[in-house]
Amino acid sequence: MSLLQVKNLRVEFPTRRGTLVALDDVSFDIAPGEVLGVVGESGAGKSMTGAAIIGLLEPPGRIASGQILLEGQRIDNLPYEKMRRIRGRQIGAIFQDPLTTLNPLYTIGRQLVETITTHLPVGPGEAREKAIGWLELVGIPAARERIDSYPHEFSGGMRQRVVIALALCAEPKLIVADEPTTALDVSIQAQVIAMLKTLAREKGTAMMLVTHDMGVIAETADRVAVMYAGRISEIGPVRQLVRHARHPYSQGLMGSIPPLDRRVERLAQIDGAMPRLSAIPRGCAFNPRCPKVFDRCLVDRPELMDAGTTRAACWLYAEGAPA
Amino acid sequence: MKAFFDSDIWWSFRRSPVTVVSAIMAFICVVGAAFASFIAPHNPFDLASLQLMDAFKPPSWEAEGDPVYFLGTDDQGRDMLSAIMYGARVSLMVGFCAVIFSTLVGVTVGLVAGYMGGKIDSLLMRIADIQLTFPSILVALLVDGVVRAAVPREVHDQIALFVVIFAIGISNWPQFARTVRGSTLVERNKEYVQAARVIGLSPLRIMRSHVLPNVMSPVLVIATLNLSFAILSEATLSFLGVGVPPTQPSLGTLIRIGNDFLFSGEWWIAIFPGIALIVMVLSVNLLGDWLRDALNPKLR
Amino acid sequence: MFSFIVSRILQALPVMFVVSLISFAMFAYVGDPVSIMLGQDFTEAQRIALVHDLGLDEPFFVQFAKFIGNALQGEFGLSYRLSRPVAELIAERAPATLELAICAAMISLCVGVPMGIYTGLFRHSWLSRFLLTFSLIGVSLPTFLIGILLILVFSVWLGWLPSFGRGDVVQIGWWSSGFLTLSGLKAMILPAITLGLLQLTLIMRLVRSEMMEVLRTDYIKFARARGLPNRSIYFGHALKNTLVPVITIAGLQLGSIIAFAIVTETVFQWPGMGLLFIQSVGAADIPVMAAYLMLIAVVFVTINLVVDLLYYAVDPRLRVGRGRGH
Amino acid sequence: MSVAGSAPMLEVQNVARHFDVSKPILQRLIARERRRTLRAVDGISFDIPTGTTLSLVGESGCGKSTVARLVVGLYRPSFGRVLFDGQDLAEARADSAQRSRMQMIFQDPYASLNPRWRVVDIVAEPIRAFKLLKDKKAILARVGELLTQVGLSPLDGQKYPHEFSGGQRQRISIARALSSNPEFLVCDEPTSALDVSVQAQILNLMKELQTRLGLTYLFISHNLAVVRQVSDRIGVMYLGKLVELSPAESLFERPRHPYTRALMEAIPDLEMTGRQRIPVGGEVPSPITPPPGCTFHPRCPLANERCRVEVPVMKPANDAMVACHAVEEGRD
Repeated sequence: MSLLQVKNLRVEFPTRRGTLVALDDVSFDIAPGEVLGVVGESGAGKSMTGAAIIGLLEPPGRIASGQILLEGQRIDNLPYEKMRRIRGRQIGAIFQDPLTTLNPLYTIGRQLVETITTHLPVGPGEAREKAIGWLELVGIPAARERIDSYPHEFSGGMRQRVVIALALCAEPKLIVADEPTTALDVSIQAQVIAMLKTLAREKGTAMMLVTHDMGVIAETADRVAVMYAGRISEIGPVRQLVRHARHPYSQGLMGSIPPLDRRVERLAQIDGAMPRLSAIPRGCAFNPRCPKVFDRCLVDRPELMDAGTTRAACWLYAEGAPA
Repeated sequence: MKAFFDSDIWWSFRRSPVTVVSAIMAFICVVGAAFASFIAPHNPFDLASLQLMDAFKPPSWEAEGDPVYFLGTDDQGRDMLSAIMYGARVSLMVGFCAVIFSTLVGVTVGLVAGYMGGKIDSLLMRIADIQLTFPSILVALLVDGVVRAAVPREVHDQIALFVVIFAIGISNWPQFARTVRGSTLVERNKEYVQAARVIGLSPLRIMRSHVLPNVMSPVLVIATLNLSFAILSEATLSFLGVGVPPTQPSLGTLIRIGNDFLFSGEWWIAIFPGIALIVMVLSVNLLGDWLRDALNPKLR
Repeated sequence: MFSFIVSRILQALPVMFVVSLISFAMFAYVGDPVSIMLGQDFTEAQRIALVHDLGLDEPFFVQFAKFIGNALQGEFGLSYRLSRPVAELIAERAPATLELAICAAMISLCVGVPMGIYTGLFRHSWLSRFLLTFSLIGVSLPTFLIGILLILVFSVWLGWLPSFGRGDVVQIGWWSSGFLTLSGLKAMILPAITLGLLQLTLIMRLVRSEMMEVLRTDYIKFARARGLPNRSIYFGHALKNTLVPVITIAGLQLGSIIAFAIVTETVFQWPGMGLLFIQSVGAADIPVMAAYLMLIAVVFVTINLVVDLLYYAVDPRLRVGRGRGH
Repeated sequence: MSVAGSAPMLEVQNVARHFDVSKPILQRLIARERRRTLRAVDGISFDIPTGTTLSLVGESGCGKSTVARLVVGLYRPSFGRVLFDGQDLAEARADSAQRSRMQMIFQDPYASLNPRWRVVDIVAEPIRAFKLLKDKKAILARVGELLTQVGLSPLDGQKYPHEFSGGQRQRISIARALSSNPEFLVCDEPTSALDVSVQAQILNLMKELQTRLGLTYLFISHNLAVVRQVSDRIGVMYLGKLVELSPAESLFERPRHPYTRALMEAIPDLEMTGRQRIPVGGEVPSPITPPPGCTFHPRCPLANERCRVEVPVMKPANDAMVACHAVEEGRD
């Protein structure tokens, strides 16, 4: 059975110029221990999906319809206090900027112990030992001496390790990692991704890895969901999606990534830009930029459908599409 | 103009009834004060029309009230309503001038300090810090006291209005300077300013055409909130008897006069100017509060 | 720690220096102390003698040095108006002002901070809306008008509380206290509320906006994402971070209570330093004004120092040189 | 692509830029601390032949953006000198005709355009500042031409920046930079704030403009893959120093300096699906307290005693220049 199921999730933002639909009919699931990568350009709704799952949408955003199920239980409509017990304990979260996600006035030890004692039936002493254990696991050198340091005494990369320890220390089954390495330098980024990957595998933790960096996904994820303008445009196993993307948007996205191993005279590019939420075109949201657009794309909105090795929301893979 | 009515600011204004009401109140206050000499029922400073017989008349709805004097009269038989309108004119004028004065000084200092940085910045901000150590009302009192001691009485009465404006204005500039400096430091490091520097524009031109327009919205908010503060400061100074000259009584002066008759039962002489003052300051404050929220991108 | 304190004290020196310079300049160049002290009839010889006595014929820096030397010993000369030593006048009036200021400060902190926390946390409750409206009226009411209204209601109409003076005071050494008699306590109520109300509303609004600011930060979001209970998010994480800016501004506010006491003391004829000062301003009594200025400066510098120390205690980022990292 | 024999557009000779990051003098005296200097750029040399692109890559804090600002005169060098077209930069900057020949493109498309100006005024600012055209109509026509050149419509000139997406704003930045007919463009991470599909648009546009207008680029980036697509030569920076300077193809085929190799190894690649990499360990030290000797030695797998003590200097290694004892001694 799936660990997490998201069914037809729709998130809305009421504004004065009408209601914006930030997420529209998003469905996917994550199996236990699986890493699902979520990619897309900024504003595509990938972070919003993560926030909806941990139940921390920024107001006035709200889930308008759809369901989120954790191990078969609905969690999208839980009262605050019940959802609080799930956050941290069942679903952990990692945010982008390690410089701002730790409370500057408390030692990292206190923040860890507090999290552990909130969720696990252990005393402060035992919690502290566990905390030291976690710091060692995430690769903080001399963890026992450094546990009483304040966040500002760590470098950015080290702080992100502490954040990861905090997200994992109550041993959740799922981690929602929102751009966990974007704020880090390339060489540090590689260290942190490698560590996160190993830890998740060892602990059997499933992960939803939200990032705009296709390279990170390619290396880390088992499956990938590509998001565009608040919808999933394609979802499938990472290898297939990277090598043989089916949706024209995914194809363009893969083509526009500059390769490291060769110089190309001209990169493939998708003209135009992703539409604003207030101006999503009728039919397929990608139709103004799509090189393979045909009549039906302008009228009907495609659902995810079988496209060979992946599932794509594209009329090219429906019956009766032009060859 | 169309763009303005379509803007978020206008929208948030329309959506807040409190703000609309306070804007109307502020408007009435300003109009009533500005055109006092045309619309006030009496001229309280026309000595010829004053009748001591009419002194201490209570408001018209009280048993002994006279319908000619809607809000009653003071100890010299002056019509309170008219006195309030003339007084509000002085209060508002001093308030506006003082705010304009501190805005000019503060924005200039803040802009120069923030953009130039280094020693100029340290020096200017040190001065602002030292002044900020003292509450502005104290600074205003000191300035007033020093001028009072330095010039002869007759001269002082002539320049008293300017002294009050200067005293209140000079006591508030550091707030503007610090805010503008803060925003200037942010803007200076933005890349559009660097682009202008790469072109080789002079610092003066960059400050004027690039930085200044982009630091003005917090200034607008502070200026509004400061207007209410300046009006209060003037009222306080006048109440303490060191503000505007008695020949041009402001609301604060009227309250001070009324304070003397509080115990003998003539409460209206102090209370009506007080209410006028509160309405004026409250509506400006509400507008300022709304403006701050409307211009703050972090909220909503 | 030690170096922190020392550097803060050293930083306060320029402030004190500038203030003394201003005081001295007022003292030496504003008005003509000689003619004020001599009155109407005097001979040229008398004038020269007085000028010499006052040291006004000496070079600027000698005069200034003498002024500072005297100031350090609490010596500010004679009041022009009352012809008594300024130091004596101030010592006589200080207890009244300090007791009033302490009461007002207690009111504004003990009520303002909880109200600010409440309105910051529960932004949309009806009580928050009510308190917010109340605070807006609070900042729009001039201090003297609050005093007048309170006198009108509680003294004139209801006759419950006295409208002026300190009531009976008990003399403890040179300190005169109103805390020990019933009439003294009753006399304290209205002035203390008058003086505290504005600061109360300012502190409440400050705490509220800081609280809201902190609640928007990433680390609060992260604390929520870790499933910490609201109690520990609000009172553990948010409140402590709110404290840092609140301490600074609350300190400054408390200082300004002493300055605003001028107004309150005038309304209630409270025999404190503020009343003395305002009477001196009216009479251009420069020595008293100069001394008062110096005294206020000392109070503010002290408050700033205490604020810095509290800051240091709250914020670990200031404790540099501890541990590794940068 | 480089034109043999032509004089370099830009020469950077042993340039350093230090920042004083000491605490206020009082605190320093009491705490008995010494003055602290941040050596953002610590003696680097390179030149850029006319019509070619030199890229500087490195991690944050390595000083690459400081170099960009030194080269256009936003900072003055603490030591060394910069020659623009053979003339000292300070002199060149004093002459408005020379100044108009260099322009800069910035990283953040949201901060690089004055939000209160119309696009037409933003693009026309250099034209007005250098008094290239006087007539209002002519300026308007020129702005329209520039906007068309970068793929926007002349009608867009009447709009404000907030009406455009990030990629379009970057196009406006480029139009502004081109409006003074420059020959030399400094591009400070021009695509790192953009989404990858938009990045491709901008990179293609920049390459196109280079061929069409014969521009010379100094290109700053942290992304090796991007750099590979646009550069003729590449300099790798670490803690304020150049560690390797090499023709682009040669750098990618045979990276010599251990740091260059580590950097390449660290980049996640689409083709590496599921592969486990061995990332370089350790962290970037603070440029205020750099390690002695070769600054990379604490993280370097090839480090030995000499590396810990002696600062390596740039020495030729085939067609490249490398500052590494190991490469010099053939220990790599």
